[in-house]
Amino acid sequence: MNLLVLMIALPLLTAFLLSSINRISTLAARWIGPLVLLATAVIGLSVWPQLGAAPLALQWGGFQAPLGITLYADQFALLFALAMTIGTLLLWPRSAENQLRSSSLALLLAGTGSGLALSGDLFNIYVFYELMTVVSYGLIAGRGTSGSFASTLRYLVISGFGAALALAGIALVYQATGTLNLAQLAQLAPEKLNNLQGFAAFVLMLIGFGVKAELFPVNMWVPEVYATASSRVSALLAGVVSKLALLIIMRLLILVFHQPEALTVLLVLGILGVASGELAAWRARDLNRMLAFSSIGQLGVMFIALSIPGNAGIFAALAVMVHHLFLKPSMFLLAERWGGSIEKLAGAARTSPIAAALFVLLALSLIGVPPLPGFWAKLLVIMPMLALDQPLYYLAVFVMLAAASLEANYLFRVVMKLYDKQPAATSHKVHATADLATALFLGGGLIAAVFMLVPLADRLDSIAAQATDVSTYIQTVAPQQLQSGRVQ
Amino acid sequence: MTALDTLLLISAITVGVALLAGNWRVGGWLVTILYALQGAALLMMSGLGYSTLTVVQSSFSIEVLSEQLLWRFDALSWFFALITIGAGLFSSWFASGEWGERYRDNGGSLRLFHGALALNVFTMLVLLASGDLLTLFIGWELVSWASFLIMALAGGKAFGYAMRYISYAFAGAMALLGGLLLIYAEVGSFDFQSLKEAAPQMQASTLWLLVVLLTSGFGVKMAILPFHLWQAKAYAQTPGPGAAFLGAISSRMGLFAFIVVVVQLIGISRLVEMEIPFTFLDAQDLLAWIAVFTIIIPTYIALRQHDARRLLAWHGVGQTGYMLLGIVIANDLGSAGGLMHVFNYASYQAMLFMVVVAVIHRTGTSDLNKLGGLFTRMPLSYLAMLIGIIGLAGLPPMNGFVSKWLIYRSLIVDGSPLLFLGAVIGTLGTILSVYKLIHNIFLGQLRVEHVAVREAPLSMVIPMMALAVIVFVTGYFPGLVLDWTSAVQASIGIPVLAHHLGGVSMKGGLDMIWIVSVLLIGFGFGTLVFFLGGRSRRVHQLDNYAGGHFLTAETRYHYSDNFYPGLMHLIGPWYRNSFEWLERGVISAVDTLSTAMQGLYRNAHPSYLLLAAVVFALSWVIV
Amino acid sequence: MRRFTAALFLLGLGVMIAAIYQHMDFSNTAVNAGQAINAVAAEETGAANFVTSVVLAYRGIDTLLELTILFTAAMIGGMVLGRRRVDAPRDPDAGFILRTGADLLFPLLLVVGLYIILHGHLTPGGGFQGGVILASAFFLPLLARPGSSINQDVISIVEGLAGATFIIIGLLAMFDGKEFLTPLLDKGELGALISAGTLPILYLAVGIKVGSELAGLLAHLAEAEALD
Amino acid sequence: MDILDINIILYSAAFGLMLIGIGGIVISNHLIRIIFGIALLEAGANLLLLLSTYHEGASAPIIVDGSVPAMMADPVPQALVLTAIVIGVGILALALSLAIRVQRAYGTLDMREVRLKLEQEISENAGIEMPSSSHAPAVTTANSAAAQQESGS
Amino acid sequence: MEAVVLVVVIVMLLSAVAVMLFKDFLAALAAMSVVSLGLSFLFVVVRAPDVAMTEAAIGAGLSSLLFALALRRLGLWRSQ
Repeated sequence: MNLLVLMIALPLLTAFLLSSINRISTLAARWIGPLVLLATAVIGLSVWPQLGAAPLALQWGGFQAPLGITLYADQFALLFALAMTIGTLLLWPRSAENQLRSSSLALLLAGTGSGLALSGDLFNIYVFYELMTVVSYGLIAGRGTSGSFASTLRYLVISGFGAALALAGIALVYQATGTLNLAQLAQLAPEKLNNLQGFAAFVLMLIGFGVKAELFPVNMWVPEVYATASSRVSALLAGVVSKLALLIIMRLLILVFHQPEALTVLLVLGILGVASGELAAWRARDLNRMLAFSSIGQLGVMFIALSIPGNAGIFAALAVMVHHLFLKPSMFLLAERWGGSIEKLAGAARTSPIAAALFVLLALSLIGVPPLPGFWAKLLVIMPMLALDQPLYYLAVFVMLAAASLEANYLFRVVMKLYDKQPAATSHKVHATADLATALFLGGGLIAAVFMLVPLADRLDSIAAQATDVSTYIQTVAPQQLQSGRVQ
Repeated sequence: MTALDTLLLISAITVGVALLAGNWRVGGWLVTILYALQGAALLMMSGLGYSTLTVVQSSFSIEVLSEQLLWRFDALSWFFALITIGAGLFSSWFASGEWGERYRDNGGSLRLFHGALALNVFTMLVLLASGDLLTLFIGWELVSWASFLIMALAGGKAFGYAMRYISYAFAGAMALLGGLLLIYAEVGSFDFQSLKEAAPQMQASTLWLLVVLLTSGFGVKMAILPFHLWQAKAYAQTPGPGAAFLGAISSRMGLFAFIVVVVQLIGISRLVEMEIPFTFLDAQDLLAWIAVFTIIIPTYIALRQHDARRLLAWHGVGQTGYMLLGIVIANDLGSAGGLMHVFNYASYQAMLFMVVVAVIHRTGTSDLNKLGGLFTRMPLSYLAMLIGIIGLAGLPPMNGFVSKWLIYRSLIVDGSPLLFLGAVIGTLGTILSVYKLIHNIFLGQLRVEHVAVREAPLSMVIPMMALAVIVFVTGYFPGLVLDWTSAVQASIGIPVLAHHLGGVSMKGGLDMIWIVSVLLIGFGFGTLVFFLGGRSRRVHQLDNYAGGHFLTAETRYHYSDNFYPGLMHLIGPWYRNSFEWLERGVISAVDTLSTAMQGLYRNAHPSYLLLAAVVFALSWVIV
Repeated sequence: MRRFTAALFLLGLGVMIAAIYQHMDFSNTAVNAGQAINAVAAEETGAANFVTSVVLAYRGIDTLLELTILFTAAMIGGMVLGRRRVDAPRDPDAGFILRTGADLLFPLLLVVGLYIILHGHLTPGGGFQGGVILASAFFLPLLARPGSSINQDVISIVEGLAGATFIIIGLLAMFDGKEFLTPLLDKGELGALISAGTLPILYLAVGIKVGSELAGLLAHLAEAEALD
Repeated sequence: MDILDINIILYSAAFGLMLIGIGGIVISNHLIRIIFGIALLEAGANLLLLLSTYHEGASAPIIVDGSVPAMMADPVPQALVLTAIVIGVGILALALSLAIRVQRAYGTLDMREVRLKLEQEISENAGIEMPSSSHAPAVTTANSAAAQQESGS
Repeated sequence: MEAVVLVVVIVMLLSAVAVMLFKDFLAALAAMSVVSLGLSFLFVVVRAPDVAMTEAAIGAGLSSLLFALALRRLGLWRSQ
């Protein structure tokens, strides 16, 4: 028995009961959500140190792995589970009329996200992923405008398509191995999945789980959704949820799919993502869509990082992910009041100097100006790629560097507008205190990271090492050996 | 705590003080004093400038990615730091007096101005102190963004130019990053020493890639062709003394990094080995020709400018070519000339900008077509400009002559008559355009609206005069600077120039003491004749006649617009703005691509993408 | 052009699938987790229907999540479609026969639904199938009498409580010192109605939850005429 | 391979459904048809999942009257498909409700028109004119603005 | 047995194509139900009675009902 389960169960329970609680006390219904998330965050944090020494495997329902469903907690998974919980807490949706529904959705998102990160079973991951998708539909459509409905529908079509493909991928995996437990798959994969069928399964799952991770061909929803959803929701989706989808792909890559072709696919799609996203952002004329396109580019960088074989790739991807985890939500929070045409932002720095300064900081870190964390993350990605000495990786480096120059250009176009001496005709909205405080908190995290670079890198390195340690994974879960219909 | 620590600490404190106290009346002076203190700290390390010390370490270092990042000064850093701090000192001094008050009254933030200036100095010192490739890049980026800050201060139009600068600079920085990381991939370390050891074994193809990447990276900051477009306008729009500072030293950082990585670590001898196929050129020749075109084209662009600041800024681009040329030639004469030119150029360029800013301060314009005849109103400024343009044109007795002489001489010794010819054509253009500058501002007809103009305030005149003294003294005794350049040559491993206080000791050498003394005697004699023999009558400046008719002050007889019509008739068709076209071409190409991508995300039917995906997947299935 | 692209695309897809097809091994041996479950499920859960064992015990968390998906979908459906306005025009009445039929069918469907749910651990069927029948039982009167409507508030509370029951049963196991969602209570005799511990209770919760959610969704869709 | 091999037939059904579904999603423009396509794709995937451990001659995984059959079908994929079907219906309902709303707002279910209207709405809310699909050069970018002001000479 | 399965599969696939091709949405919906029922039959063939029941109840029944209600609301109930 371990309390870690509560990180998933408690938010779900609260979400179920929220409408009953609302009957009893509106005040309680308003506050119980954040309180529960706080409690789960505390649970997660209390488990954190003990996972450093050895990861933890739990069995839902107490059935022996591979029969039951495994919950595998290492620091890698817990990091993102905590990011999801705390991120939801920070970005708690605040809408006046739909408070009850959006609270339930936020709770569900937090619980699901944690579960997704911690899950150790392929189909379970799929179900968590689907639930998270449905919850995001709710959050996006919660804005209530016709645009948000239409973009949700477009998102749903792409997602539904991807999910079905992922399901087919799972079918192929199960057909080849007869198990869904990731640890056992890791045992069987070299023998049974190192073929065309395994590769096909990988591509199908990549498309399926790539929808949320803004993978290139299935990310057409991104600009519309981030432009129509409320900024807090965009912040959650772009900042945290996309990372969870990426985490699944990382897990699959580490444990199950070892084909070199898989890495090439990731690399090519990553390059295309970076190129298309950053190029499209160059001409974006409203802040929300500019951030959306740039988020596609950033996720592309993560895919490129993932395509680096070995520990270095996971480490690099992790660094970029954590950096983005802080940065993107903060930017979207600033876009909350600055959404709309960039032209109209002229002179906004006068009315909100702190927000403008924060935007500059974030922009600098995003494009990778030393000594800000973004630079080091980028360095970690590029360095191992050059060492590989392969043409495609050189191309990736070139695209990344060129994309950074584009990024510098378009982001500083915004900065220039902010500090323009002739203010726009319309008056600027000032950020809500809560938004600005959250954004500042995240931005402060970035600055703090500058001073803790070395310990931070060491920590991330050890997390990456733990994540890539396949044999520990297998030993911790210790699935029974299966033989011809009988358990040994 | 080493001397370098002290220097960097004082510099950091300067930034803080400038940001805190910049708006006070005494703030500027306080900052100026701090610059002087930085200079003192630099002098504590003066052993570097005279080859008695080889390196000064900073006790501060951090470990990142299992790389020990460290900072240290050697003779090269010291030499550039001297110029940097000097430029900072004089600019800040200039800004502290009346100029600053006017700036503040016009709504500018002095706090930001001083802060940005101090930040520039600080970041440059950090860059100069870099002890490995990674710190070099960090310093590089810091310098880029600090200059961006000071360029953007003026707002309005300056934003556009600063934006253009940062687009160029960041793209350059990315090329540089690519180059540095490529080195890391090849060498396995960011250490200077390991690169130096590995460079001789590198493959020619890798080396070519490296040289292209690094030269483009450094070249953007130096504004060599074809990356020169950003510089002049951005510098011209920088507020007053900021322009003087940037013009004097900022783009020299590119040269510094170029010297460190390409000359010192990779080595010019490696460049000579890299031949360009199907031609008789090698990489060194290529760089030299780039340098020559960087001299010629911007100088002739400067000739057509009618804004004094822009004219000077375009010269800044051109003069970079001389420095690069000298350093690429890399014999004892050439490198000494190139390095000395950095010092010389900084001294007179800062001064010239200050004069122009002083003129703007008094008259409100820097448009060469709206000025004239200020000689009687601002005599000291006139003197400063005269000294400055003599230096800029490279004529004796000023210091510019010495460095240009060294560079010409090195080209002759090196046996490159065509390069020499190019350099001379450039000098010709320089002389023509600086004459335009001084003529249109100080000579000719005084405008009615400028009759009441007075000499610039002391806070401006004193730094100008001080710089003028430096220009003259280092021209008289070039050995003062040659001592430092020799130390630099020794530290970067180039043959050391044999020199003495008056100049170069070699056959057919140069002795400025002798030349200048002769000139001074001749000049003194002429003065004597003028004052003793002449019987001139003083007339009022506006007392002019033409063809027997009195010319009223309103009559425009001053010949300023459409300068050099004959020459322009001859060379006018050569001005084609090809590089502007190129730049616009690149931008519209990116624009088109961007539109296409947006269209992809907005309109494209998923089938096209899936088709691509399937074809992509099929290639695996079949292969 | 579009037709051509589409044809090309489908052709490519077909070739790809054919290639995968070629590589697939259909004669798979019985080495899989399912067979292992078949071997031990009867002892471990006490349910005769092994699918039920898997759905509720071995993969109970999947089922919980699936319920949550339905819950969320119903909630979002309600949010998207909104409430019917009071003064909105109504469909004409369905007429006597359908009304009477619906009245007669209602108890029948209710009984059948509950039967299928409660026998889920013994025979094919269970919470999902029974839940659908329950939903149709509650939805039919709505079709027959367009004037009436289902109380969405009650539905949301019922489905919430049903889901909560599922989780609370899971949490009870934790108080017992076992893992979350471990089946409790006596396993009973294999094949008997009262057997398999908490599984029938869980299935009942599932059935009620599925029924109420689907009924809510259907009602929303049927009523969606007059929103705004 | 024997064309009448039951494995081949069943797999063909699964892949065929998926292929038709994907084709429908990709080729159709009408939203309802796209939703149909997703449903077909899901059905195909479900069948594929269920087939993954299919054996001829196995019996259903239910113990009737206490007798354990020699070979039972794998219950795991069955449970998975059960889950997947229910998930599918939830998402289907959601898609249909959204479709109703979208049609009410935009008056159309043609994806191309919906995209266009959506784009218009976003642009309007942002306060920018709708970006035209013609490749007009952007005159607002700072660089070209700088380039256009007095070109250097 | 194989022959029956083959026929069902062919009918099912043809209906699936018909779903995509029928102009009339009502007919398409009917074809969709046919697909579901065929699928349900195949589930029985592969010894999955639970799934078959679910597919019949949810795929053929409930989904069709949902589609029908939605089509009515969308005004696509009658052929255009």
